[in-house]
Amino acid sequence: MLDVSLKHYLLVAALMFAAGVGVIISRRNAIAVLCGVELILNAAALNFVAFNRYSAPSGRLDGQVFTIFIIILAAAEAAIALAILLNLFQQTNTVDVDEADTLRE
Amino acid sequence: MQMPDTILIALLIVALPLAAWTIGFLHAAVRRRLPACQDWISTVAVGVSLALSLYLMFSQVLAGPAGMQAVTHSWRWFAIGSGDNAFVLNFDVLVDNLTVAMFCVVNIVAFLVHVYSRSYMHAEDRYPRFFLHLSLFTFSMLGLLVTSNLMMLFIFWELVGVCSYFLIGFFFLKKSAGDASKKAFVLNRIGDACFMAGIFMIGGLLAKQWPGESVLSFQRIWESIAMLGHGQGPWIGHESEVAIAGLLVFVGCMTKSAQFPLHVWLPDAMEGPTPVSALIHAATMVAAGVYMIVRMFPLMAGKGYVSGDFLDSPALWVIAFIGGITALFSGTIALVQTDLKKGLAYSTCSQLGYMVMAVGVGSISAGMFHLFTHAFFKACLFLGSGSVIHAVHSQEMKDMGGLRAKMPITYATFLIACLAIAGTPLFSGFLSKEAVLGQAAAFGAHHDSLLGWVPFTLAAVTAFLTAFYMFRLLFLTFHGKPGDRHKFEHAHESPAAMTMPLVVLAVLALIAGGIALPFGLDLGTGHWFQDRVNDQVLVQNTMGNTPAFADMQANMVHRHDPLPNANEAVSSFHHHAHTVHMPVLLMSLCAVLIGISAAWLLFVRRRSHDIVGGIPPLAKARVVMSNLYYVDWFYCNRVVPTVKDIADLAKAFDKSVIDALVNGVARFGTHIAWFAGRVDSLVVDGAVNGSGSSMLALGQFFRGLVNGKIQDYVKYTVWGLGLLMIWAVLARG
Amino acid sequence: MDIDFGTIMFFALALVAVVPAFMVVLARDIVRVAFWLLASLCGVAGLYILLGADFIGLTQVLVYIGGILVLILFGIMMTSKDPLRQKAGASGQRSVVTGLVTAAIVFAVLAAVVLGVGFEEGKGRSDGSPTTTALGEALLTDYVLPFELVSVLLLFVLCGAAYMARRRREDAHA
Amino acid sequence: MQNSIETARRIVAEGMSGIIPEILLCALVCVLLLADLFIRGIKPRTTAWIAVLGFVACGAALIARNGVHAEVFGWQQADGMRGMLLNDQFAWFFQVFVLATALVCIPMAMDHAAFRARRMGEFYALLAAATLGMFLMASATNLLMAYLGIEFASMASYLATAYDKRDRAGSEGGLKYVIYGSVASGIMIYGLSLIYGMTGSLHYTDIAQALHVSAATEGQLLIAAILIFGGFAYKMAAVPMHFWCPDVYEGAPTPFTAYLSVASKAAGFAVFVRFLAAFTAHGGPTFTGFGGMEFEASFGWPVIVAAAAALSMTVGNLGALWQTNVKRMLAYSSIAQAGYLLMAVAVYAAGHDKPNGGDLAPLVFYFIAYFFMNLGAFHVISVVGSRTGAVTVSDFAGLGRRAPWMAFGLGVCMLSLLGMPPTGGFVGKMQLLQTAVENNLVWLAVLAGINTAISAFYYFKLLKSMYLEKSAGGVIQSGSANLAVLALLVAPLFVLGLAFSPIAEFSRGFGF
Repeated sequence: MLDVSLKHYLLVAALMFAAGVGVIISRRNAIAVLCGVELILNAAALNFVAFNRYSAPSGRLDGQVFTIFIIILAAAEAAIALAILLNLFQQTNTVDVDEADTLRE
Repeated sequence: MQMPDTILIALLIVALPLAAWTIGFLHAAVRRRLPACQDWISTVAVGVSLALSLYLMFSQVLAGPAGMQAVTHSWRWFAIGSGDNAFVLNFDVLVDNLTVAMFCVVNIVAFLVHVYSRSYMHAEDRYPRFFLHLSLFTFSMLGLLVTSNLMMLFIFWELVGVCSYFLIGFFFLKKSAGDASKKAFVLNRIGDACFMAGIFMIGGLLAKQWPGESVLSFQRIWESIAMLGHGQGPWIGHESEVAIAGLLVFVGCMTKSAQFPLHVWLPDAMEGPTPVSALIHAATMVAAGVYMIVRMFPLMAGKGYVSGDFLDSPALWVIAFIGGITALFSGTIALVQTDLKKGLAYSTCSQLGYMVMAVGVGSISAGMFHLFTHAFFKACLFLGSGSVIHAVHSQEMKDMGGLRAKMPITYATFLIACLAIAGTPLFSGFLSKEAVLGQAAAFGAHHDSLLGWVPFTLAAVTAFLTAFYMFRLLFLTFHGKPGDRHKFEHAHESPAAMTMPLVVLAVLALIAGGIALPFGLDLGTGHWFQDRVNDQVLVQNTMGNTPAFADMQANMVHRHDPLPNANEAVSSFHHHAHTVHMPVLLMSLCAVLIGISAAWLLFVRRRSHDIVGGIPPLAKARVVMSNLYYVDWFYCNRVVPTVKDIADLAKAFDKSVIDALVNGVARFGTHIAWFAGRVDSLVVDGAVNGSGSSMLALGQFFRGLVNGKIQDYVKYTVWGLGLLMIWAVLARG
Repeated sequence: MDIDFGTIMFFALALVAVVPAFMVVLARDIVRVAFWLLASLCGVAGLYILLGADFIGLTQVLVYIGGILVLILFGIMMTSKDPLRQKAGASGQRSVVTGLVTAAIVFAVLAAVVLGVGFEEGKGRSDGSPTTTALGEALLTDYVLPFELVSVLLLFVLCGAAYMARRRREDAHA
Repeated sequence: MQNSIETARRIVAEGMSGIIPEILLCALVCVLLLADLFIRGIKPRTTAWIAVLGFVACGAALIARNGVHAEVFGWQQADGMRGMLLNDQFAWFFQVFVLATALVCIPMAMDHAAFRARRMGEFYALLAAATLGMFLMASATNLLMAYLGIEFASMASYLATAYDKRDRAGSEGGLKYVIYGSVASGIMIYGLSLIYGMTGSLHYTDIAQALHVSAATEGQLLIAAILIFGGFAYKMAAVPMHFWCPDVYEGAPTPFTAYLSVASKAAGFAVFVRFLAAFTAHGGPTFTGFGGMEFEASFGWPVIVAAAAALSMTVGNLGALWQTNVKRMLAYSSIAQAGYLLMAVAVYAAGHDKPNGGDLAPLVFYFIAYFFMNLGAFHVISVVGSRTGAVTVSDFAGLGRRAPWMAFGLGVCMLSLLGMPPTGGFVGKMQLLQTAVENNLVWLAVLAGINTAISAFYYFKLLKSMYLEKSAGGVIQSGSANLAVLALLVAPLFVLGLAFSPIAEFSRGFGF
């Protein structure tokens, strides 16, 4: 019988983290890149909840609290990113971050 | 501790030029321009400084058989940390014979250069600023002489370098001047970095012995050397580190004193105003490197210093060879220069090679002696060349010629200086050069191996070359027909403000050798100069009459008057020093005579402008010189082309390897190809280029990673973290 | 074979979380990217609930799916003329292979760590009781400082984002 | 329930007095935002003065907190308080440092050309918010607090970078910054979650105790540590998390670039060093070694940090060689400076059991020097850029004639960054090298020496341009206020370079 244990959740999180990295590297659209970032944040959040369930001192909810903050900060981050992106879009008419590469030398 | 008057006077000597600089700087800060009379302020300051130096010289050094009683004083500057881990730096001051003598030399030359510049630079823009720089330079140089702490010495050393940077680039609107100053600065950084590394090694080793003390003072270093000689102290088990530290310190000397292969900045530094060339790049600053290794001599000598059996010290061998190679190498390049100042610059390199070699073969007296005499005659030569350039508005010798009649005073002083540098008897250069050659010969005889004779051989060949190329410069400039009729017509003798310093320097070039005559100034009391400036006196001066020195002295063999208990190696050396004396004397005489005559034949009789210019077989000349025909032919067609080729090759090596490294590595591919056919040093060359260009290529690579695309940034970041993980896991197992 | 409900749920939700995550790499256009992300986040929400974190699971649905994802869709609509049929360059991939290979390596390293460490299990919070009250208490006692500070953060972020996204008045006049 | 509310009330009542400076910063953020919203036509100058007042008030409260050592806002455990923040001397130094940087940036922002004719309240609010975030970073002793502090500072920085909406470079820099920053924090919290899993706690004290008996092998801990280090390195702009740095520095408004390069870096070091200290407390984790024997090994932080230091200084200096844009060049230079500073951290991590190790004084001293030299450089660039639009090195040609004092100040800062006597940069670098050598990191010290030589090329490029190249431009009127700020920034460099004993002594007071 296969018991679901901590390791299974951690592997799911690791897969999501890897997928997030893959998305960021391979996508052109800035919004899609942001989606990759969300995947990475979710992977970490899932880790926290899983650890809280399996290996933290039983009385405390530190991991879950941390996850709440991750979600809040992810929302804030997405708002900032989209606001800046909209502003850039008004100037350049593109959301292809590959084309937003004037800052280099 | 009560401060002795001598210290006070010495500090005043150092502080006066600083005061002149400060006045100018504050004036500029408040009024947004320098004072119009900055030239007077600076000149008076250095004049008073000179007077005080001479006072010290006459009242202390010249009195008494062994010169003055050295005085030391030290102030706590700062301490980082506390207790045994503290890093402490004292401001250590030492005034002894050598300091006062150097004070006099620096102040004499500096004062004369100030006077000369008031006329020479008068029409230039930023005239007051020039004097501001001169004052700062004089202060730094004097400060360097008065410290007896390696760290303080390094600080002044850097200050001197910065002043040099300002002054070489004084005509900074000229691109070449800007480039030259940058080159000098960058190249000197190499030496400084090594010097600093050496200081750290020394400090690190000493800090274990004297925790929480100012360990970089000379006194501690000598004590450690003395202890090392007795098989104790902080350096036991670290002999190789001490040797490496010594060599690192010596690399500092190599850049400042323009030793091969780090000399290339000096000829380019001639872009600076001519008085600067005289003061900094001939007489004083470049000598700072020599002064430094003279002070550091026990460190270079290493373990055998106390027993006197130090001639096998690896550091000394390196120093002797580097010095000898520099002397010959630069001497050959000087043969083919067409620019008057560059010719003099290479001759400076060559003479500095002599001084360094003298230290390497174990005689700091000879090295310092040559430094003193050289300061006067080389300053005279440079100021003379400035006078000529002032008259014809050109540095190229092809525009000169026949100026003898137009500029009699300049000619006469230039001639005296040439005779001195060539080593003609009765002139100061003869005595000092003979001292160096004699020591080199004794070194050879002592080791009695092929390798041991190399420094002497190099020096002897250079002695001949020196006479030859110096007189070539003289003849091409002042004799023969005018190269440029128009310029010749307008040439005239310089004003008195410029000729008077020349005369003073010429007189000094004539008589300065007197201080080392056996009978000296105080008749009949032995070698006057050697008694006052030698390594034992210097060490004694620094350590004072401390128990440590008493112990050291008890075990120290008096090398200059071998005592019966001297060990075999030491007596052998002294034996040789006496036996080689006379042959060396004769040999150097011959070298001078042959050199001057050859120059005369070629440039005056054959009216050649180039050293290969004598090839066209003029009928008249052939008749006159028939007796010398084959020699002449051989000389002109075989020796001279060969020498010229060597010189060209050396110069090309110079230009392509070291210049290009400094100026940028872009043009290097072609040079490598050019080199491949000619020089065996391709491997070395390639390595040098490789490191330079690969640095830029790496920079290009890292820059290329930041390509503006955020996805790639993330990709490289993840890879970077991965590599860091691999490395960390591997490194920790 | 004796497979309990929890195990089945886990594997089902894990598939829902992971497969769409990789579909985000592979999806053709930006709208599909957003919807695959939605699916993945739903899967994670399910996993939270399975882990006994009911409040977090609901927050995930409300904030992430109700908030962030809507934000993202608005972003897509405001910046794309025809989001479903863009030219390949603007919404397509750069190099899927590099992305997937890097992802594989990242996964390998992380898996090696999480499988290698003998995490102590069994002492966590496994009673399955509702967490809302406990979380509320934690946020108002132990974590009251971050809780208050994050409100300041949201304040200036929202002001800043509004300032940033607002059409420029000077442009409107011009 | 009633009990919980009582507890909450008590915790807040007890904790408030410990965070007065932070509360003042919160108030400042709100006041500035409200001022912009509700006072029509408020002048940029007015909001700037409000910001100055707020920062000064915060500074006063901070000075009053000097010498305090207290954990605030947390829970009580058997062996002591587990606070969210720990107010101690270490935090105090970095908080004063960050606050001072913010204060210096206000006159720079007032002078900035692109900021003159717009509402600036929000910008100063973002500055205050970033400062607040960095305050939290300096004193956080809880992983959640450290994460929140970093995000706080980052989010304010993203918005401030893109603050000039008409500037495309700013928007692009801001977008890259926010994406890169999110990835970095994602990587970091993933690492944090692993540590949380290994130790079961978010508080540094508990983590330190649990790690001591952790079942994880050193390699696994290393990987978690490197993930976390990634997040900190992003704030420090150290390799391999430096990629954002050149683009953001170039795109951001120059006054804010100055703030980022000094305050943000310092806060990154603060949060990292505190975490490191907790991680290596108790002599590091115990590992089960060969044959099941328990032994205590000092954890591999020195290895990680030394590698990052070596890479940072090399990549930074080599990258800077090619730059023509001055801000970009200084971005690379600041990466290199992060490398030098990390060298001090590596020594600290390596030297817990060594005589001169475990000493933070060189780091603190170098930061003091770095404050003056980097802010001085950016101040000149901002003033000159606002008046002439200069961005590249060649735009600074002839500055020695056009604005002699500005050029002099920039020159001194360049020499100090290079590490030349008699400036503070020299003394700072000497101390870094000395401690590195004393703690057997000779190779790192040698590399730092080589790097210093390399860096001479690009620092001198700017000097050469200013003093040895001609330009047609006329005299630049810098304004007396700007000259005064410049004097305040440059003069201390000489003090630090010559009479540094008292400051070196002062810098010893900020360890743990």
